[in-house]
Amino acid sequence: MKKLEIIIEAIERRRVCKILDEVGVSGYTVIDDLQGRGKSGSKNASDPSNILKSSMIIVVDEESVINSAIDKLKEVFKFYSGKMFLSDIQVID
Amino acid sequence: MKKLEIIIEAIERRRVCKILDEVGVSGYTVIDDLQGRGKSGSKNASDPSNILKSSMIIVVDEESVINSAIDKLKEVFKFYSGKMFLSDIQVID
Amino acid sequence: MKKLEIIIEAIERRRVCKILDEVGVSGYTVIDDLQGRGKSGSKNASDPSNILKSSMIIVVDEESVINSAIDKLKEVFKFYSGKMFLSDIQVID
Amino acid sequence: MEFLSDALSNFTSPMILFFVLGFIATILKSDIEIPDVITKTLAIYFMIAIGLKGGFEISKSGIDENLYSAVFNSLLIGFFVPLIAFLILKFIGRFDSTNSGAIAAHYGSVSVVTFVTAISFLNSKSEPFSGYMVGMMALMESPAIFVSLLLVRIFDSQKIASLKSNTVDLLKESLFNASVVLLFGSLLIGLAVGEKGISVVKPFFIDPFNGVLTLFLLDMGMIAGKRISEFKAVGVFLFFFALIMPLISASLTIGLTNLFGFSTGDSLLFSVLAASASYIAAPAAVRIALPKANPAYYITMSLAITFPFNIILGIPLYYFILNLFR
Amino acid sequence: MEFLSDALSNFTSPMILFFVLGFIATILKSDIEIPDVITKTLAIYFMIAIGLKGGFEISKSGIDENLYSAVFNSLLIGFFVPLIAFLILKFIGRFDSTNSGAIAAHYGSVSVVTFVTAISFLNSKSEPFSGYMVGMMALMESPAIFVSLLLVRIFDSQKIASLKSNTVDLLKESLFNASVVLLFGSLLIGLAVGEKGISVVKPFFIDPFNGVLTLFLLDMGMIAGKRISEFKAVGVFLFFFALIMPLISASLTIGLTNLFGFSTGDSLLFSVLAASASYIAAPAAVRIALPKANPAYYITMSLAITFPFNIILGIPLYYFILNLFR
Amino acid sequence: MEFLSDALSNFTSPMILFFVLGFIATILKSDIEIPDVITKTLAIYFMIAIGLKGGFEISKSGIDENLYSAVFNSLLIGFFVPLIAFLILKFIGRFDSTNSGAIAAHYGSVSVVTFVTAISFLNSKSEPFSGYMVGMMALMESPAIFVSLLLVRIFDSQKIASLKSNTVDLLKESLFNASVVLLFGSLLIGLAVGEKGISVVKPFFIDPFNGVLTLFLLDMGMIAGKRISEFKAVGVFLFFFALIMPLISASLTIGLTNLFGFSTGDSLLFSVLAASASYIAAPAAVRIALPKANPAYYITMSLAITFPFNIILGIPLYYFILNLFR
Ligand SMILES: Nc1ncnc2c1ncn2[C@@H]1O[C@H](COP(=O)(O)O)[C@@H](O)[C@H]1O
Ligand SMILES: Nc1ncnc2c1ncn2[C@@H]1O[C@H](COP(=O)(O)O)[C@@H](O)[C@H]1O
Ligand SMILES: Nc1ncnc2c1ncn2[C@@H]1O[C@H](COP(=O)(O)O)[C@@H](O)[C@H]1O
Ligand code: NA
Ligand code: NA
Ligand code: NA
Repeated sequence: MKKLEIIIEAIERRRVCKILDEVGVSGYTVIDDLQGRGKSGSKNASDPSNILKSSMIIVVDEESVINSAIDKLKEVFKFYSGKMFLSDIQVID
Repeated sequence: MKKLEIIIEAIERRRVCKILDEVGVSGYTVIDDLQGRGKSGSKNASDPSNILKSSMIIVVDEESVINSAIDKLKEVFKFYSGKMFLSDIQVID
Repeated sequence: MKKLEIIIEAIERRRVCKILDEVGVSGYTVIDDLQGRGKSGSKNASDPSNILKSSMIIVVDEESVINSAIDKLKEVFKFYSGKMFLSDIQVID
Repeated sequence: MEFLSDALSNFTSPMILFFVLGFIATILKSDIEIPDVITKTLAIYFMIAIGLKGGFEISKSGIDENLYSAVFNSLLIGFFVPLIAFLILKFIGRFDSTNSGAIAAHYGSVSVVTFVTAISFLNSKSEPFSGYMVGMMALMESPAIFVSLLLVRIFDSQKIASLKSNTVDLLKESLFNASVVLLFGSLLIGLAVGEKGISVVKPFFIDPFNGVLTLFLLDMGMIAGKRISEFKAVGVFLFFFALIMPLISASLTIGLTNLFGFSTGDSLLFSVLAASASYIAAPAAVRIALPKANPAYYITMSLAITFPFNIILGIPLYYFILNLFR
Repeated sequence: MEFLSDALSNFTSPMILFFVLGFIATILKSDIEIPDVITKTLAIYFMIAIGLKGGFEISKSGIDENLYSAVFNSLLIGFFVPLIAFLILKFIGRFDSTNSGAIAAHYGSVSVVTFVTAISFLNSKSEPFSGYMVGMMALMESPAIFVSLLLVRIFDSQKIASLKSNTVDLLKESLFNASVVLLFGSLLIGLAVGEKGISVVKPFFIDPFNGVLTLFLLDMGMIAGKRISEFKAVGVFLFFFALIMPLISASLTIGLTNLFGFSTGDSLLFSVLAASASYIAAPAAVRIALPKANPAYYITMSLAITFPFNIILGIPLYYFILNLFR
Repeated sequence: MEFLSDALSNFTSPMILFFVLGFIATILKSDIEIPDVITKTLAIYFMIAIGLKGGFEISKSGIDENLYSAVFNSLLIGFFVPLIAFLILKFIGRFDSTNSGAIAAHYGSVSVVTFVTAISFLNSKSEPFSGYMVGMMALMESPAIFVSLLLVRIFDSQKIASLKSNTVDLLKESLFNASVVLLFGSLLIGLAVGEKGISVVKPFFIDPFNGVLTLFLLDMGMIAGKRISEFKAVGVFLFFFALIMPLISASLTIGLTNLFGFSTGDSLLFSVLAASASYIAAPAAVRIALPKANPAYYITMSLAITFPFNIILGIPLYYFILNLFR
């Protein structure tokens, strides 16, 4: 199984989840209120309009599902700052 | 070394930590107030009784320790929604 | 690419980020308000002076960069409780 | 007709109107987000405020023999309401024991905010009530939950599936449940500090009370609104159960309070406590004791159906019925 | 000179002084952290408070024909301010259409807290104003944003790069935008509940209002201070634009309000709305509609330059100019 | 005996009683959770409130020559208290220099909430005190920390192990420490705005003050209660040190204040400042400057032993002793 960690601007978190639902991933976990720094400068939580925060969405699923998710998500990253990280993982059940 | 990521309903977080202490893992890290979606439907933070949130507990330890933790934890997952993810990791010291 | 997960006392989070900036990592993500337990006892969020919380800093970069970051960071861990975990990861772009 | 005018006057109460606003706002997808931590803190604020006020009232009125009948009455309600709910759900609704018990626990237990809303309703009618009623609420929070668990044990062919440790933990927890401790603690403090002590906290815990309630109900409206999406999961039977059960509990209670001869104010509060469904204490307890029960049922019912019904129509309705008997 | 004395008297207003304190504190790196959730909640508090108050005023004064001219005036401002801003930015500042439109949207839209500060300025001068002005603010939040997006579409050779779905979402969202719903909702509730209802929430939503504003402005001062580091990114032109644009918008508005013959109070509020730059609604909308625009520009300008300028110098200045014409 | 009656009357103060309630609640494992962000915000609220009030008092009374002796007195306390603490810990307690210094820093520095509680104690006795005492508290926060670090440097054979940059950062930080800036800032603002300005914020920062303190002490009680588990780690010597050190500091201070001839109110506040142990500024500073010191010691001692002792018994006790000399 593959684990995809998506870091995206808070404001686009909803869209990312919507895309994941459409792709039909088996589930995901969201961590909000992240800070950070990247090439687009630093993101810190003190901004009333909330556009300077990030969220992390973690998805674990079969490689095929993850790949189709990645394709759909790339569109979002054309416009919004964030990152996608992929790694191997094993699901216990 | 192995890294076990446990996602569990907030309400059962304490029990999971208790189990990990009993198993005698060398330590763990807890992230609270997670949202997400899984087969049991979506978890979102706005619920006064706090039963619709999840927490993530991260444990890094030797494979053997992790495995005995997993065994003990399976009992919890019989009753509560959540996931356990296992991956390889290296500890720096 | 390598992923470095740094868990450090909240109070030293700023210094860790400063070091990462100096090393010149391409970016990092910060998760605040972590709780946990380790050899130095348990960290829980209810402490007015905020010295009993941890933060996690996630860095993804080339092995070489990560290694030089680790060297620089070791100094911090001589004095403060925390952990560094290293794993393989793939960056999507 | 008095009830109508009350029900309508209810709609010139800012609290109710902000609840409605919150509800509508969510349906319009306009996310006015009141952070969780604020909701939690406001809930604590209310328990302290009503506890202090109640204790202070007692310190003035003194404890009359009514107290004992009040305690007795609370226990009766705490026993019969969940029992009736359970039987309806299991034998009319044909739900399995676990879900029947889970839901019964919620309707047997009480909702602090519904109680608080009833208090501000009584104040607006300058209808007096006893200070110890706060104690009664604290008293009624847990018993019904245990009655329900007992019913599940009795009716469930195979013993309830749950983690061993749990039921023990549960007893401990619900005995010293956060709200129970906070309510009784504040009640005792209100009793102890007297006039002078109360005057010291009045500008924070008493004067702004209704305003804070307004903000809180805005949030409750949004929380309730968010759960509408779950209505399908709940189904027709449970939907109507969530509307009719409060009427049953209230009628039963109005009967009891007439027997005991409580004041109109106290009787209304008893009826509201009986009619209200818990959405904090009970869900937490039930999730632990009956993990196999479906949370979508009980949370949606108590938060999104019974709570709105009670604060908008229930309270004036019970008040109206009560007055028919006087 | 009256303006000077006003500007100075502004410096004996605790709100302004705490804003300055917050600003200084951040520069001194002394991190007094007011948690985000508190800022969010206070913003909600203000919208409810001014909504209720405004609605209540209307219920007393009744709706006069002025209302229609007020609405018309709001729309004029909502159209011309972003247009002027856009043209200056694109043809004098030589910025690309996307960034020009993004910034124009901010200056066309409004800042709730600047408005709130102006209200407490008027109260301190016991200068009356109409209850419906709160409605005007709610009205002026979104149109300018759409005008700006339109301008980008018109001037941008290739259609704006953005995710298809977005502009549709945007229309929905901004129509039932959190603050719009909250402001209009509170306004209506204030209208409905009347004297009695207001008195019920007064100790929470009206009496502590200025004190809460003080705390909030301390926070705003820190937030503004934190963005100074971005000044280099903003550059000289935009820096001065952020100071001069409010003057242009205010002058234009003072002209309009004289034509329409609004009261001094209403005219000041209109000028402040025109001069203020949004830092909540607009950034969120623009980030979605014009992702290619640089947030460092518009957030820094509205938060760290225009907002401080307006609350410290702008308000008394516009008030002074207004009075020259009376 | 007056002290007893005071100590007892202390137990009819809602603040103290809620502290006790919080403490008990935690021991009963009933987790009434007041979110962290609320605690942080309330701490800021208190510093603004007492700062404003203090500054306003000064603006009325004017600055008398006493101010200079007050500053001098503060510095004396800030020097001798940590010195005495350090010597006791190192030579009687036989602790290493690092831990001795770390703990000394806490007892030398001050606790804002203990000070605030003393103020409401004085108010309840309608005992006057000088506005500049708030300034003295701000003044006393940092020096003792540096005295302690100096002592460690002197007594530590090998230079203190810590990250180089740290001590420099520390000086900067503690000079413009959040609370120092906030307290002095509010003090100056209180001075500047005068009667009119204060009246504007009174309903938020002054009237509800005691009520807010009640809520805050409930939380402090729970925080203190949670640390009991660490008592074993602390050990017998440090446990008693945490009870006796405040008495030593208070006695020393009562002596000094008699020499300087301060009013009863001011003398009590000085004694309370001397006797109180910091649990916000000092732990943060010490964790940075003396990372090798054991946090379980100093946090548990100041939060769970000295703080409760001071607010429950200490304040009335020092007040009683003070009055013996008048
Ligand atoms: N190399 C990295 N490692 C971890 N997180 C990163 C990295 N680069 C970017 N991020 C995260 O992604 C967000 C946006 O990155 P960017 O689009 O490069 O500005 C940052 O605020 C970080 O939270
Ligand atoms: N495939 C997945 N990837 C990441 N997180 C998941 C996944 N499935 C479930 N989760 C998390 O586990 C929680 C409970 O899942 P479930 O028990 O399937 O309802 C969800 O709310 C998610 O936070
Ligand atoms: N084995 C572990 N797995 C995951 N997190 C750990 C582990 N050990 C320590 N931690 C985290 O690191 C923090 C400090 O650890 P320590 O320095 O061992 O006290 C703890 O509070 C945990 O959050
Ligand atoms: Na009930
Ligand atoms: Na504007
Ligand atoms: Na001290």
